[in-house]
This record gives sequence, C-alpha cells and structure tokens, in this order.
Amino acid sequence: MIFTKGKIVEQKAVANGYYLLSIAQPDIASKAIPGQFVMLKAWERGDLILPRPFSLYRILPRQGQLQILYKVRGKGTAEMARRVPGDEVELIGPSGNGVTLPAKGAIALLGRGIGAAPLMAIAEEAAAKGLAVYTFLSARKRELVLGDEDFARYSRRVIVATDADQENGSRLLTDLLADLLSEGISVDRVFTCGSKRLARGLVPMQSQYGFKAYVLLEEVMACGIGACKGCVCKIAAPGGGGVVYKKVCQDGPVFPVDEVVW
Amino acid sequence: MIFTKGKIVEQKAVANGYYLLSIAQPDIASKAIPGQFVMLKAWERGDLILPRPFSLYRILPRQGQLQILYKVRGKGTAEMARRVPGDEVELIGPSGNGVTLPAKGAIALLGRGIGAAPLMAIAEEAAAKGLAVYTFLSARKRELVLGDEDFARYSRRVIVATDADQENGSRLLTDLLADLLSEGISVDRVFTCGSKRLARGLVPMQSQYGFKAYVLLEEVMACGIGACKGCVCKIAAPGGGGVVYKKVCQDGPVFPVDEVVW
Amino acid sequence: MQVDISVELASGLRLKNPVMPASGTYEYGDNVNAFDPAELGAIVTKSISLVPWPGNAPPRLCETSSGLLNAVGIPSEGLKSFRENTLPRLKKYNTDLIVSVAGKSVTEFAQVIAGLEAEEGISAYELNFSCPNLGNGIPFATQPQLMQQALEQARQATARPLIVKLSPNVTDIKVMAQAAEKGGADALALINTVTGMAIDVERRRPVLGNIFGGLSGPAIKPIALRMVWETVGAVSIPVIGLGGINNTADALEFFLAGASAIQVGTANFANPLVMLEIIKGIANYLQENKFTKLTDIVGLARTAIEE
Amino acid sequence: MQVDISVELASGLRLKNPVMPASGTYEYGDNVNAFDPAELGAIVTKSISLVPWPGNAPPRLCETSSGLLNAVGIPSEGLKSFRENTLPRLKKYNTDLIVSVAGKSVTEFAQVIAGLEAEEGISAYELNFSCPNLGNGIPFATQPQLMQQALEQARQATARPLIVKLSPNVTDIKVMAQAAEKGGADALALINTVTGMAIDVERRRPVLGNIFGGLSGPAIKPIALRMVWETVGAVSIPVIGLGGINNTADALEFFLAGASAIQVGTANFANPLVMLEIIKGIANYLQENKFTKLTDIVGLARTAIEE
Ligand SMILES: Cc1cc2nc3c(=O)[nH]c(=O)nc-3n(C[C@H](O)[C@H](O)[C@H](O)COP(=O)(O)OP(=O)(O)OC[C@H]3O[C@@H](n4cnc5c(N)ncnc54)[C@H](O)[C@@H]3O)c2cc1C
Ligand SMILES: Cc1cc2nc3c(=O)[nH]c(=O)nc-3n(C[C@H](O)[C@H](O)[C@H](O)COP(=O)(O)OP(=O)(O)OC[C@H]3O[C@@H](n4cnc5c(N)ncnc54)[C@H](O)[C@@H]3O)c2cc1C
Ligand SMILES: Cc1cc2nc3c(=O)[nH]c(=O)nc-3n(C[C@H](O)[C@H](O)[C@H](O)COP(=O)(O)O)c2cc1C
Ligand SMILES: Cc1cc2nc3c(=O)[nH]c(=O)nc-3n(C[C@H](O)[C@H](O)[C@H](O)COP(=O)(O)O)c2cc1C
Ligand code: FES
Ligand code: FES
Repeated sequence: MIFTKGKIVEQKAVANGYYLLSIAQPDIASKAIPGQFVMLKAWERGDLILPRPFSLYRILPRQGQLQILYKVRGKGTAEMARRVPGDEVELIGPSGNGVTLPAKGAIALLGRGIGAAPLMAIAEEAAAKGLAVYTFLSARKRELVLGDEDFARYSRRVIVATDADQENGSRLLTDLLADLLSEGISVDRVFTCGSKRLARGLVPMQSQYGFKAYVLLEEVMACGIGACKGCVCKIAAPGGGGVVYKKVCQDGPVFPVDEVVW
Repeated sequence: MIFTKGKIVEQKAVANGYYLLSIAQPDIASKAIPGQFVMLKAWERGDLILPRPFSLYRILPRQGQLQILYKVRGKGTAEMARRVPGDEVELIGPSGNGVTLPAKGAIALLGRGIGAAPLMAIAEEAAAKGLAVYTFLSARKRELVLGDEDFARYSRRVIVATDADQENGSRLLTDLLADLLSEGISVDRVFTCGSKRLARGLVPMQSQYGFKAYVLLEEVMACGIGACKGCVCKIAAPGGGGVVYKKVCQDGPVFPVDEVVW
Repeated sequence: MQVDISVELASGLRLKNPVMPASGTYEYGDNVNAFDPAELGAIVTKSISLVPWPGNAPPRLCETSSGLLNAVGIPSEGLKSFRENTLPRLKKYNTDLIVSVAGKSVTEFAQVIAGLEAEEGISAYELNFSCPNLGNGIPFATQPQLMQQALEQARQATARPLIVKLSPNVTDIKVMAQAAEKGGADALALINTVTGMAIDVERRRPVLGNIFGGLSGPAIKPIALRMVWETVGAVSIPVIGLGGINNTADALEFFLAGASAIQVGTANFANPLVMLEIIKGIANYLQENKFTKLTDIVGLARTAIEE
Repeated sequence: MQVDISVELASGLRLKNPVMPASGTYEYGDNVNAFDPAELGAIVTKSISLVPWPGNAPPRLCETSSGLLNAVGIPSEGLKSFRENTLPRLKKYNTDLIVSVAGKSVTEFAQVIAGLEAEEGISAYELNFSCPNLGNGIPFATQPQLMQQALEQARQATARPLIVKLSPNVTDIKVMAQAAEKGGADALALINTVTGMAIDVERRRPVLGNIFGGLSGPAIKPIALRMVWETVGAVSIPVIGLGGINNTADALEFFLAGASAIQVGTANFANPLVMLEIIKGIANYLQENKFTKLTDIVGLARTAIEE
C-alpha cells in the first residue's frame, strides 16, 4: 500500500456536476492495474473524516499520472470539485484486485452513468493487448454519457443508449449486447459497472452466449485496505446455501456477476 | 441584531500572521459604534460550528465597509486568512455596548499586540469629535506594533514600546502614560485592550490622575447576543463582597477597570 | 397545495409548527432576533430555578470537532425576577410559550411551577432534570425513581402539559422515558447535552472552569437520533427530538425516526435564521414528496424496516 | 536528550511506547501498512470469538459530522482460524501483541483465552465486552455483575495481563471500571464506540443494515476524555485512553487526564501514518517541554486543578 500525496494537474468539467481530475502521482501510476481504485482525500475540513474511493479512469505510468472521473454526490466530492491545479490531495492505493483480461479474443464493457469510470482503464489495457473491445454506455441523457470519445479510441464499437433522448430506443445495454452477439460476434469476458440491473441481466446471458461476466461493485468504505471490515457485499456461499460477506475493497471490487447476491 | 453576509473587499497581511480584512457590509457599517464587535464566520467546514468575535478596527459608513484587524490564533482565523477578495463571510452584529466618549477633553488608548484592534475605531471617532487622543502601543517586537501609522493620523502622540527591540526601554504602557500625565497633560478617559496587566495597572492610576479607565475584555463566545450565557467575566458585586458574572457580549465588552475581578 | 405542519403535543397544546428553540440557546428581547419569534412553533425559555443561580465559573465554552462543550451551569434570574421582568416581555409574542423549569431538590420543580400557575400565557412546562440533585450530587435525569418523584409533585402542581427533558448520560434511555411516562409526563424532549471535557495542552489543565461540560451540536446527532428512535418505541406519548439539528435534513431524520416535533440549540449561534429555514424546509419537503401533513412522515423510517 | 516514552501496563508488560491501534481498525498483512508495525507500542488484533461470526448485514458504515458510525458487528474468523492462519503472521513483528477477545456468553471469553494459552508471543488479552450477551441481549459492558463474572473466568484461564475494554454507553463509567478492577483486570481501555444511528432522508430508512451502529472519531473525543478522567480517579490500575484521537495534541490530552497509554482507531483510515506521527510527536513534546519521561505528564491536568 502506498500512502502519499499527489498534485492536481488538471481539473476539467466534463458535464454538469461531473469532472475529470488528473493527478501527478508516479508511484501509484506505475503500480496500478485496471479495475483498481484509490482512496482520495482532497480537503482539510475536520468534519469529513474519511477518504473517498475512486476508480482509476486512466492509469498513465509514462506521464506519472492518474485520472479520476467523478460525479459530485455529496460533501466530499463537492470539495474535490473546488480544488484547482497545483493543489495537493492525499492518496492511498492502488487498492483492490483489478481485473484479469483474457490473453486474446474480445471483451464487452457495459457502463451506466458514472459506472463508465473504471471501464476506461480496462478498455485501454485491453486494446493495448490487442483484444477487441465493444463498449456499451448508457445514461439518463446524452451529455451524461461519459468518455465516449475516449472509449471510441480503444473500442471496435461504442454503442450508446440514453433514456431522455431515446438514443437506441432507450434500450437496456444487456439487450444491445445481445443484439451484437446475435450478429455473430462473440466475446470472452464482460465487465460492467454502475447498474445493478445490468449486472443481474448478465447472469443468464453467460451460459447462453458463452462469456464470463464481472461486476465492479461499490460500497461505502472507510479504510480501503481491508482493516475496517465495513465495505462488505453479499456473496453466495461456496457450495450453495447461504451468503458470505466479502470485502469490496480487498476481495473485490471485481466480482463474478453470478456470485453476487443482490 | 443584523445577520447578514458581507463581501471581502481586501485582505492584507500586515505582519507575519496578522491581517487586515475589509468587508463590504453597509448595514452594519451604518449602525456600529466604536468598541462594538461582530461575530464572523468565513468557512463552510462543518467542524468549526461557531462564528468568532472580532472587534471593528474601522467603521466606514460612507464606504459601507468594516475593517477587522486579526491575528491567526487557531483554526477559524487560519480559515479567515485563506479567504480572498470577492469571497463572502457571514456576520452577526453590531454586538456589545461600544464605548462612550467624553464630550470634550482628552483620552488615552493603551493597546498591547492585537489589543490595538478595537482602539483604532475609538481613536478615529474621538478625533472626529475634536478630542485629543494619546495612543500607547506595545508588542513583543516592532513589526507586531499594529496600526501605528493609522493611529498617528488621529492621535496627538503615538508612543510605542517593544520588548525585543527595547524601544522606550520595553517599559509598561501604564508607566509611559504616567510619564505623559506628569508632563502636565491630563486625560479624561482611558481605554485599554490586550493585556490584563495594563488594565490592572490602570486601577490605582484613576484616582491619582483623575481619569476613568475602561477595558475591552475577551471571552470565548458562542452566540455574541446574550443567548448562551457562555461569555461571562467576573465583576465585583455591587455593594462589595462577592462576584457576579456579566456577559462580555451583552454587558460589555467594555467594562470599568475597577469593576473587573481578575 | 398547503401542507399542515402543526403538531399536537398534548391535549390542548397544538403548536403551529414543530420547530422550537432548545432551552438555553435562544434569546428573546429587543434587537436580538433575526426573525419574528412569533414564527416559531413555540418559544422555550432558558431553565428557571426557584432562587437566582449564578452559574459556573468561566471559562464556560469550548468548541470541539463539530461540537460545543458548555459549562454554563444553568444560571437563572430566579422565579421572582422571571415572573416580573422576563415573562411579561415573552407573553407579547403571538406563539406558544414553554417555560423550562430547573431544580436541585425533589420539591423545587413543583415550587417553581406553583409560582407560575397564576400567570396566563404559559402553554406548557418543560422539566430540565439535568442539574445535580442537592441530595446526592447526581442529576435526577439519571435516577428514574427520584426523577419520577419530582415529576409527580410537579404533576400535582399544574394541569398544564408537562414535557420532561431527558439526559443522554444513561445506560438505557428507555427506562428513563418510561419512568417519565409513568410519572405523568405529557411529552418527552431529548436529548440534553452529553457530558464531556477538553484539556488545554499548553496550559495543561481542563479548558472549562467546571472541568466537565455538556457536549452539543452536530457531533452528538447520531446519539440523539438513536435515543429518540429507542424512546419512540418504548412510550406512547409524543417525543420532541433534539441534539445536533443543523438544517432541514437533520430535522427530517428525527421526524422519520418518530419525533413529533424538534428543537434547535447550538445551530442558532452560527445561523440565527436556521429555525425559520427549517420550518420552511419541512413544508417544502412534504410538498415535494406529496405528503399533506407532517404527521404522515412521523416514524416512517420505522415502518420501512418492519416491512 | 533522549526521552523515555515506554510504559508499564502491568507487571511484566512494558510497551516500548504508548501508542497502539484500536481493535478492529488496523490491518496487519502484506502490503497494507504504511509503516513497519514493529514501530508500534503494541499490535492489538481485531476481536476474536470462539467460533466464526459473519458480522452484520451491510451497509455497515456511515460518516457523520466528525464521526463514523460502524455496524460491522465484530465479524471474526473464529479462534481456530485465528490461531492457525493469523497468529503466526502476527508473531513475526518485533513488538508486543495484544489479542482482543470477544464473546456472547459468560464463559466464551475464558474459552477463547484457554485456546490461546499454549501459543507464545501473546503479551496480553484485551476483553471486548461490547457484544450483546446471548442471555439477555444487552452488552456485558453495561452490566457490572455479568461483566465481572465473565472477567473472573477469564482471569482463571490465564496468568497473562488482562485489559478490560469499557463501553461509554453507561450512566456511570466509574461503576464499570471498579467492577473490572475487582474482577481482576490489570488495565482498562476506554472508550469503545457510542451507540448512534443515521437515517437516509431520501430513502426514508435507517442507513445501516443493523439500524444502530457505534460512533467513533473526533466527534466523541470530549466524551472519551471525560470518561478517562473519571476512571483514572476511580481505580488504581493503568488506563488506556482512546476515542477520537487524531493527532499528537489529542493524545496529549489523554495523558494529561491520566491515561498511561493510548489507542488510535478511526484516524488510521484517513492517515495510515498517524500512529507513527503521534509516537514522534509525544517524544518531541516531552523534549520541548523539558520532561524526561512520559510518566511525568500522566495526570498533570489533574494536579493543576487540585492546586
Ligand atoms: C471501489 C469504488 C470505486 C468508485 N469509483 C468512483 C468513480 O470512479 N467515480 C465516482 O464518481 N464515484 C466513484 N465511487 C463512488 C464514490 O466513492 C462516492 O461517490 C463518494 O464517496 C461520495 O462522497 P461524497 O462525500 O461526495 O458523498 P457523501 O456525502 O459521503 O454521500 C452522499 C451520498 O452518496 C452515498 N455514497 C457515499 N459513498 C458511496 C459509495 N462508496 N458508494 C455508493 N454510494 C455512496 C451516500 O450513502 C450518500 O447517500 C466509487 C466507489 C467505490 C466503492
Ligand atoms: C469581543 C471580542 C473581540 C475580539 N476582537 C478581536 C480582534 O479584533 N482581532 C483578533 O485577532 N481577535 C479578536 N478577538 C479574539 C478572537 O475572537 C479569537 O482570536 C478567535 O476567536 C480565535 O479563533 P480560532 O478559531 O482561530 O481559534 P480557536 O481554534 O478557537 O482557539 C485557539 C486558541 O485561542 C483561544 N481563544 C479562542 N477564542 C478566544 C477568545 N474569544 N478570546 C480569547 N482566547 C480565545 C482558545 O482558547 C485557544 O486556546 C476578539 C474576541 C472577543 C471576545
Ligand atoms: C449554551 C447552552 C445552554 C444550555 N442551557 C440549557 C438550559 O438552560 N436548559 C436545558 O434544558 N438545556 C440547556 N441546554 C441544552 C440544549 O437545550 C440542548 O438540549 C442541547 O444543546 C442539544 O441540542 P443542540 O445540539 O441542538 O444544541 C443548553 C445548551 C447550550 C449549548
Ligand atoms: C470499523 C471499526 C471496527 C471496530 N472493531 C472493533 C473490535 O473488533 N473490537 C473492539 O474492541 N473495538 C472495535 N472498534 C472500536 C475501536 O476499537 C475504538 O474503541 C473506537 O473506534 C473509538 O476509537 P476511535 O475514535 O479512535 O476510532 C471498532 C471501531 C471501528 C470504527
Ligand atoms: S473499506 Fe475497510 S475493509 Fe474495505
Ligand atoms: S456569547 Fe453567548 S451570551 Fe455572550
């Protein structure tokens, strides 16, 4: 675990209430893998006592930088949005297990809203490995479809669905994925983030279409390193019958969709 | 009582850790009198829950501005020092009784360190009324003698003593006042702030030199308007024998030196 | 659509809205209020004792992380001065008046009340059992039997509604709440402050003149809310929730936990308009969420988990 | 000049410095520590129970103003797994090891201890009496007699030092402290978390899966400090202070109140170096103020007010 400071290099509003934060932090940038996250603290106010978890949107070891795509949700993220280039933030990480990519073949990424954040690092690494990437993004409205231009760089296709503008008939990303697979394209692994419904929808599709699907879970965290036991999710007990608690920070945040008990 | 916002017009470092803050707030500026104070809050962090009391260093009704001279002492004043022109602060005031000046004659002001702050507004008003003002300022070192140039504008004389640089032999301001009075100059009223020792030293001098002396007291405050009963000081019970508690915010902050029980 | 935010705290005591100042944190008088006190659900006075009390030696205040320690010690002008000087000023506001009563012996609460019974314009009494009992030095509010005795005497002294204010410094708040209900309380108010202290590391001595003080403010809100939740489940009289309420969302937490009304203390100091903001905020919340009256949301978080 | 910050918590138990992690807030393992655990006065484990416990249903955490509510519920791998998998990893650090023990019956504490007595490298046990008692659902830590019984059984099971960890959710901490002293405790640790809750105003339900949780962090420091002060005055065994310690100044407050050592919990989460900073900070403070050893300042704020 690295506990360190990073300097803000850029803070860019990407939509109303959504920001892309670039942080110079070479040590974490050189160690992190896609699907991992950092615990970030960007304030001195003593009432906000916990750092907040954020996925790595992009990991840039050569520039020695990390990028975080975030949505202003409460007090901590509101503070973050006030920081400017040159300000320092505190970071703990890289945390969590990250994803394992297949050696070859194709993957699909299904992200809803801010759930796109961890998928970008996955897309980038997969493309670098020569995998075919199919990206599916949805959001309430077009402007909240985040990072689609970046995704386009690493993906064979980027398919977007929006509720308000009825792009792609506001259909579920799992249905759009099924459409794609029905075209004869096959994928080996699917990663999803940002919607319980999508993750659940992937469970029965696995055997039908022959892929393995993983979800990146979120839970409120205190430590991010397995110390507090606070961030558990429910996982089907091995052997069936009952539920065990797994720590999202240490045992996840990536879990096979069929093991998660919602 | 006015509860309102004010906009910072200027924030000027006057010494290491000392600042002069100018705030646009016409309503308070038009009502306040010298010796009064405001409760000020200049932060959103939820761990600092109380506003902080600050004397009015200058009251500028025509410009619609207030000036506060302050020293960074803890978390609240550290936050204040981070604010920049354009930022808003919250203000409650004007609070307290302020001072009563004689109709004519002379007054002396004795301020130690940041205790100079409330004396400036008194000097300015006294000068405007045609009173003779004699100002005595002391501090640990020369750079911490605050506002002496401003005081010079309103005073017949400004006499400075410093500990480190031995200006005026590092003597007590009460002794320097005695020197002045021995020259044949007489003063009707004396106001002091910033040193218990000075205030106590004035008690026996009153009958000797025929003036009435007042001290501006400080106590930790929560409300500044008499609600919390938290800011009491000890005052000799009228009739002698025992002590009563008086609220600095409402019954003061100006008290006759001979009534205060230290 | 107009929503109904009035609340009935006892038979014959209906407040126009559920927001009151917490005893000891609100000043009534000329030129000290940021808004007309008549807008309040009720005015609650600083606690009044039979004879004048000076309160504790200073320093009396110390800010802590999201909290305030006070060792004010319930200074009081005493019954006589209150009746003659303060009460007439208070009566002129067009809202309900709740007089907070303090005492150091089992009989003192009833004595103060007896001295006020002839006065018109008092809607209810709130009994503050947090002062130390002259007999054993321990506050009534931690001794169910003694508290019940003092309350029963007060009950006999008046037909006006009695609100019992409970202290959080107990192992089981339900026991205290039930003792108060048995003793004849019409409603409960909780919590008073949590006992705490601070030490000045530079001077190497306690900050407060009294060593110990009462902790209030946002720091204690989770404790207050838990105790309100427990109390609502343990008694059948209305509960007034307080402790760390700083804004509308905080107030709503208490209503959802089952409080019928709320009080605001420490938050008044930094924001003298906060009670007015909360009154409006509650009405807005009800409107936006299509409730027609405040009582629709009282205890709603309890039913959520019963499902 | 070198200052002596070592501390003797029981005969035969001298820690190299007075700073330890609070049980349940520190992870030992590969690649999770920001500094070498050997720097600590001692390592205190997460509380261990006889059989594995799953802990409470999520959500388990909720930040409040300057505080953290947790309803983790003491999940435990159980004695067997602890002994076989965790203990061997812990023993390799060159510092004292304190094993925290939890139980839900009067006998369980002694049973866990009995199962660890054959193991070397355990310096002391800390007994966490805050779990609800299987018998009546109420935590041991609020029932002096029951706690004393459980403690006496533990006492018989081991000659190693026993530290009893007290809960703040009681009317009188002195009664609990004295029961622990009578029951054979070598030292006390306080406070555990203060019971609280939070409600999600949008979803209109309690935030925590368990409804109630324990409040920790700076919000509770004034309460913890007051209880340490009271306890030090009531017993003659060493007291370990904790609750909201966030930096050196906070730690010093506890020493000045009479604590012999301190623990740091919630503050580790945001600042994994905080304990190291405090160890250095204490030494600096002693040096700057011309004290030669930590024990010179223990209780100094008490003598200040006696003068
Ligand atoms: C592994 C992981 C990776 C994450 N990656 C990202 C990311 O890349 N971009 C991004 O914008 N957000 C991400 N999040 C969510 C982010 O941590 C929260 O939005 C943030 O903590 C909110 O802080 P706040 O102080 O603004 O909100 P708070 O004031 O703490 O809370 C506001 C509301 O949000 C809820 N909330 C708080 N924290 C979480 C959480 N961790 N999960 C779900 N709900 C929460 C609260 O219950 C509350 O209702 C991630 C979370 C996890 C666990
Ligand atoms: C009527 C009045 C007028 C004042 N005028 C001025 C002024 O013009 N300029 C100025 O610089 N300061 C003035 N003060 C003092 C000022 O209010 C404090 O310095 C300020 O509240 C400290 O806030 P903080 O958050 O920085 O310190 P904190 O973190 O709250 O405290 C730091 C230290 O300062 C002590 N302290 C805090 N408040 C006070 C206080 N009110 N009096 C004495 N000690 C305190 C604390 O006990 C602590 O030891 C005045 C105080 C009063 C009561
Ligand atoms: C300065 C101060 C004075 C108080 N005086 C009284 C009092 O006289 N009587 C009383 O019952 N409670 C008194 N209280 C307690 C409050 O009424 C209230 O119960 C407590 O502060 C918790 O609410 P809060 O967190 O909103 O402040 C006082 C609190 C403070 C901060
Ligand atoms: C997430 C979390 C888990 C905890 N687990 C335990 C535990 O297993 N055993 C125990 O005795 N105390 C446990 N505690 C309580 C702490 O040890 C400590 O008593 C409390 O948090 C107060 O200290 P702090 O304010 O420094 O955190 C836990 C606290 C937290 C926040
Ligand atoms: S966040 Fe602490 S264990 Fe996962
Ligand atoms: S500061 Fe509240 S009464 Fe003076």
